[in-house]
Amino acid sequence: MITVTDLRKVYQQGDRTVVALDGVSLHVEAGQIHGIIGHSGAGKSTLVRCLTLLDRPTSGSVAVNNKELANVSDTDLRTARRRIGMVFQHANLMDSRTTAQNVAFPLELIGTPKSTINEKVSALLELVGLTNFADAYPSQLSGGQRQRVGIARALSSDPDVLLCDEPTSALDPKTTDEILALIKSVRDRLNLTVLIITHEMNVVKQACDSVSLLEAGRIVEHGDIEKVVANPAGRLSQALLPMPGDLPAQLPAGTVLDLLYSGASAAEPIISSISRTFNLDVNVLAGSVENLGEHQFAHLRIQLPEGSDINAITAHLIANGVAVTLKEAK
Amino acid sequence: MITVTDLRKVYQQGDRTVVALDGVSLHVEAGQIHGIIGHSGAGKSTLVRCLTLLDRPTSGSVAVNNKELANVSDTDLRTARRRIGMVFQHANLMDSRTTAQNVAFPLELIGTPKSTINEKVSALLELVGLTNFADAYPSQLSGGQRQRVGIARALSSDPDVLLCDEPTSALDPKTTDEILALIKSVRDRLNLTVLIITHEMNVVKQACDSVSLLEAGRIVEHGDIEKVVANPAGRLSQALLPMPGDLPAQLPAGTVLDLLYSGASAAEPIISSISRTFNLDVNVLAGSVENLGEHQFAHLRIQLPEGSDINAITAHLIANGVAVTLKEAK
Amino acid sequence: MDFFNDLMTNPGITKAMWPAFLETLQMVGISGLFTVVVGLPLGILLLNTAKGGLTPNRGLNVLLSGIIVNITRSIPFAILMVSLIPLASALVGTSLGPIAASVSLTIGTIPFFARLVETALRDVSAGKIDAALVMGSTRMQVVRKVLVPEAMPGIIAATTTTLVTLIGYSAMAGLVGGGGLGRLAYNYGFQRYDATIMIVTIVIIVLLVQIVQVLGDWFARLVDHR
Amino acid sequence: MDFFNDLMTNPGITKAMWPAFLETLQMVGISGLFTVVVGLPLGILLLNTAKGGLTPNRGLNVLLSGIIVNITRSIPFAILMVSLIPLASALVGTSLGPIAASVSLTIGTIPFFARLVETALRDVSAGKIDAALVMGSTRMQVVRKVLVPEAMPGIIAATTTTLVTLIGYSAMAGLVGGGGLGRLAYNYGFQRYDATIMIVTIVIIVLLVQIVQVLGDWFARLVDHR
Amino acid sequence: GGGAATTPSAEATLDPANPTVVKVGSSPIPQAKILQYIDDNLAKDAGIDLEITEIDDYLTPNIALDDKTLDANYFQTEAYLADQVKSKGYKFEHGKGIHVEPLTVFSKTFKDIADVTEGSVVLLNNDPVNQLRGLRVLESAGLLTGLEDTDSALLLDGDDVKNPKKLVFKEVNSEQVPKFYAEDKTIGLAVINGNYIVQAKLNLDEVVAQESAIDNPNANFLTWREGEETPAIAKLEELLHSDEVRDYIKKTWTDGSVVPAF
Ligand SMILES: Nc1ncnc2c1ncn2[C@@H]1O[C@H](COP(=O)(O)OP(=O)(O)OP(=O)(O)O)[C@@H](O)[C@H]1O
Ligand SMILES: Nc1ncnc2c1ncn2[C@@H]1O[C@H](COP(=O)(O)OP(=O)(O)OP(=O)(O)O)[C@@H](O)[C@H]1O
Ligand SMILES: [Mg+2]
Ligand SMILES: [Mg+2]
Repeated sequence: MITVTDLRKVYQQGDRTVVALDGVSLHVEAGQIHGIIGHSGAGKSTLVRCLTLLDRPTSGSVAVNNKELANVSDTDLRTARRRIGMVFQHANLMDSRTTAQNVAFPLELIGTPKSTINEKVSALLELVGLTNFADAYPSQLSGGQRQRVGIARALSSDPDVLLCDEPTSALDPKTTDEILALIKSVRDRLNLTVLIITHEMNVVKQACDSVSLLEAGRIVEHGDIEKVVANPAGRLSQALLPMPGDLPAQLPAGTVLDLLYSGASAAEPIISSISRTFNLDVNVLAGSVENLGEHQFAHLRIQLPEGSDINAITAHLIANGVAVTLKEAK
Repeated sequence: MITVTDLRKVYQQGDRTVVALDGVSLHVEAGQIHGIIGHSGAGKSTLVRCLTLLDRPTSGSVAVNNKELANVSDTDLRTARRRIGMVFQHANLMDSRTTAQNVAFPLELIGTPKSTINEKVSALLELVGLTNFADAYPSQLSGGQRQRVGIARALSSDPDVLLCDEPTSALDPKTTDEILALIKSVRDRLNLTVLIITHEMNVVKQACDSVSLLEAGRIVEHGDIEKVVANPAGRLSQALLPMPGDLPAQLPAGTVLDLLYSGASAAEPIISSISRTFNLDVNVLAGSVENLGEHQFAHLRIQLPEGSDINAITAHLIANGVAVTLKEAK
Repeated sequence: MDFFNDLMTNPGITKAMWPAFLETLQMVGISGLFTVVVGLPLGILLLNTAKGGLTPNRGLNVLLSGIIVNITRSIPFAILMVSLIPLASALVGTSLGPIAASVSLTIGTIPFFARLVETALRDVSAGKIDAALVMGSTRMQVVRKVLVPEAMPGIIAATTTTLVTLIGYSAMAGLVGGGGLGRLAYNYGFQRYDATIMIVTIVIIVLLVQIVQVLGDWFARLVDHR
Repeated sequence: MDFFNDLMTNPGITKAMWPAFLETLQMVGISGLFTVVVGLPLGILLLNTAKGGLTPNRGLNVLLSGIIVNITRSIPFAILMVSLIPLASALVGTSLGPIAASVSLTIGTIPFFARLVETALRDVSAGKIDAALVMGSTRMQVVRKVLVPEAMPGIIAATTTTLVTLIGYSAMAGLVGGGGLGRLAYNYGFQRYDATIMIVTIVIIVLLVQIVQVLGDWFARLVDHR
Repeated sequence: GGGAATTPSAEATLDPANPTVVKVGSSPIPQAKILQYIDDNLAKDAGIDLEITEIDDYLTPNIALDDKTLDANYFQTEAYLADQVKSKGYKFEHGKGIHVEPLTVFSKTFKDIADVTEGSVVLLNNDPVNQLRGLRVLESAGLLTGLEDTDSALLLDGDDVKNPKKLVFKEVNSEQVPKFYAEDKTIGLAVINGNYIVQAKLNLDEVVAQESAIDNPNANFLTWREGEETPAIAKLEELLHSDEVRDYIKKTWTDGSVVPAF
């Protein structure tokens, strides 16, 4: 469980003050995977540096399992940091160390006995599926394998929170899937709280239970994936389930509606239901139907024939849990 | 118009022979934008180097407007190259030259008079919308602006063919759209033949009239976008119009079909038509509807209720120009 | 105070320092000029005759890079200098003084500078060269319009480093008949235990080095549009 | 032939070359050792006291980097060497021969080596240091377990360059009372017009430089897992 | 000041069967050759064993003596030692003069010293004492006038009174003077230390002037640290002034570049 309360970070640049984090609050339950998404300059890197205490926050607190991290004394800082395991975009492995030695690094720092280290490293390499690569150097590993080593290393200090900073931005789509699956399986096994900082919508779609949108140092939207996607006016919904393409230039006459429906209702035959209930032809102009987490979502742009009873149809749709937006009426 | 005939390129690496291009033939009409897509190692870079004559092909020919390029004498090589303007992934501008000086580069090479250069450069900068940046250095430009300079430079020698090597791979999505729009508008104005080498499906979807799939030095699939997408068994169709996500774990009982329909028929209410014709509820499990070039395409996974007359429905769909694939029957 | 009094009256300073300083500038100037004039084309050749260069030529490259540049760079300058004294005599008619010293200085720094130039040119991305070739450049045009202008910040940095090295070498030349501040420091500072001359010479040389470095850095930044 | 006959009989070669060679090795070895022992921590301090380092300390950094290292590097080795002869005498009780020369050689190369070490350490990506800090490393652990091991190929390359420089400097030391091949080349090759000794000395030094370079490169590759 | 006197007790400590080592630094020629002659022919019977270090320059022998690298050195003259003692505060004492190497002026350009033209280049030693000696030779030859003991090449440059012929002075290490003289045709006169004449194979026909050997204050002597004239050093000092050594010098340097001073 991680709780961030009113985190502020102000940088002084000459006589200019940059407010990089402007009161960020966040609560993620144990076992949850939370995505933090934001554009360049939103404050993502600053948030990471404050969460890992590489930079001290200007004010506010960071707590893991109700134990405060940010406001501990300088001497306790190093112990405090061990509550958060961190995975980096470029893995940041030590090139002079083998896979096993990299994973052993955090244990060496606190003088763990050799035999304990060996046991623990073996277990972690097994967990991330790299037992056969224990003696390989990072340069001999693929990007995905390096990221696995980074995950094993982050886990070796038994953290309560796993903080992943753009963990897949340097990977190809196939490897991205593998790494996200690994993070999810690690979360399941160890009941870790996971924070993923990213700018890729796909990562949020594939791996996160909940998501926050960071903008100019503030969280402007947040919530469970199902909830944020279901809000058609929300920025996250538009980003996660966009409408593909533009309206075709020449349309047959009729009214155009955007439908967003999710959860159980998505599996229900909405189009068929309108067609049969109102006895008319529903034309799908654009849109997509997909599964996010445990839920199915549909975002469709439909066209109704001229003369349809738009009000009745809309009422029917809303009654069936569909969010309706009128795009064009003729 | 560009015609590539049976192009082969064999590299000798020690005592190992690598056949990088194994008989590539290609014909692109004037004014067409043709995409060449392929995985790493497929031979894309080799093809570019052979088309630009940076490497001499082992055999085969390259002709622009029926004028042979590949088999000219060494002395004519430099003139031959001027028939193909090239745009690079990283623009490859000269950092020591301003925008205007970069665009002037090809003209300087052949000793064009100063006044002619100035005129031509102004016109080209206007074409790519960079008139205000004539005196800026590349380091002062954004990635998209640099790419625009690269396009202007490639056009300054009045080529017949514009060869773009991963022109947008280094750009963000918004800038990618702008650059592709620019390439399309340039093609429209100058009636250029454009070849785009890429590994991004989006580029093909957005900009190309036709596409070739390069694999292990051979073209394994090619054709107009509408044709290749309309073939549900084709690799390009699966890549360009993929089915989002997997089947949900728990499905209501019934038969699952994948439908692919395109062109005029996509604008027709297929789902409604089945619902009403056969009086049943059609459930859309996943899929998308989008516009590629001038055409609309739909790739949908639908579920029919238990006991539906699958044969009749399939026949109905095929009669309406829909390609049907049976995924799961219960 | 004694030291400051000495500063004003010591003939080694009031009379000899300025001519010695000018001699040092002369040595560094002459040999710097010739080093650049010969070393720049040599650096270009080192790059372009190498594998993957514009005009690969294994034989010439082995000769230039492996033999001439590598071996000359391995010979300590002190030894190179004394063994080149007869050459200086033959070339410029004397083996004493700044002009004669410039001969060994030039020969000693050409390979060093050429190697730095080669490194600077190597930093010009292959993509730019490809772009120039695709646009129909001749090899000479690639060198003149791409390689050299694009590597200019690096070439200027190389020149700065070479000038600083030349200042150091010119001081050494003072030990064996060369002129300049090195000669003054050795013949009057060291031989006559004149600490004032020693200190003033060192201060002037350190300042000279710093000025060359600052000017060089400034100039390199000026032409650097990367 | 005359030259080959001379090779076999010239006492400057048959008798003096081997001891001179050993003296050169001794000078380079001793000063190389002390340069690394002092220069490595100095290089680490240069990096870590700088802005953005692990323990930024503007005052100490200006002192170490701006004053000590920059100024010492600007003093030509020839001048540094002659002005350090009294120090050598005070430190090692002699001012003659290889041990005494090692004093000025060490002082002359420490700043050079420290700067190279600083550059090598600077190449260790900030990400690795962040990773180590996030995992709870002390600053000392960052230095010992990250900076130095990760920069090891660069540090070895710096050591190689320093040894090659030392060979060159040691030859110069031969001109003012230092021993080794430089003295032999100067006293016999130069002063007594003995071309055979000159050529043999140059060949030996060039070979020595090449061997040091090849071994250094090989060793750097060996520890380079990047 | 030391003398050649030896005490009976000193004699007693020197044992030919177990000779006492004396570390002596000297210039290669003639000093090292003279020392080598003693080591080869006289030392053994006297109970000493010389360890000779050849040093080419004129600074290190005194530094090395001072820091006890050496027990004695044999290369310098009274004036040079005085200058060194004054500037560096050495506490040394020395023996009697052994030999003189008269400074010799060579010229390839001029047959006679009287022919020297205005503005000629003169190559000189760069160490202060030998430079002054050289300037004195030029003074005796009538090229310079009114020299003082503080004069140097630097001060004479542009001094139209003391240097009426506007001679241009170039200064290098003593061992380099013959080298540059041989190679550089721009040099009018070169003032060369006698000990280099043989080594550098100089042509005696080119001699245009020479320092007088009679009453020459520039005799070389043995120098040791004050109060440390050990029996072995005393014995060496004695042997250096033996008849055998006088004969050896006369027979070896027949061209007069080295002459005995006793
Ligand atoms: N050390 C610093 N000093 C001054 N300003 C800073 C500093 N670090 C970050 N900032 C400023 O804080 C704001 C947030 O920056 P931050 O790097 O956290 O953004 P980001 O979301 O990580 O962006 P990106 O995706 O580009 O990495 C920016 O305006 C940035 O300029
Ligand atoms: N100069 C060369 N010498 C030997 N083999 C080469 C050479 N250039 C390319 N090849 C080989 O030719 C094949 C095609 O390579 P090419 O670089 O054209 O692929 P690509 O499609 O551009 O891949 P990528 O997307 O990774 O750039 C590969 O097997 C490659 O190893
Ligand atoms: Mg960031
Ligand atoms: Mg490629």
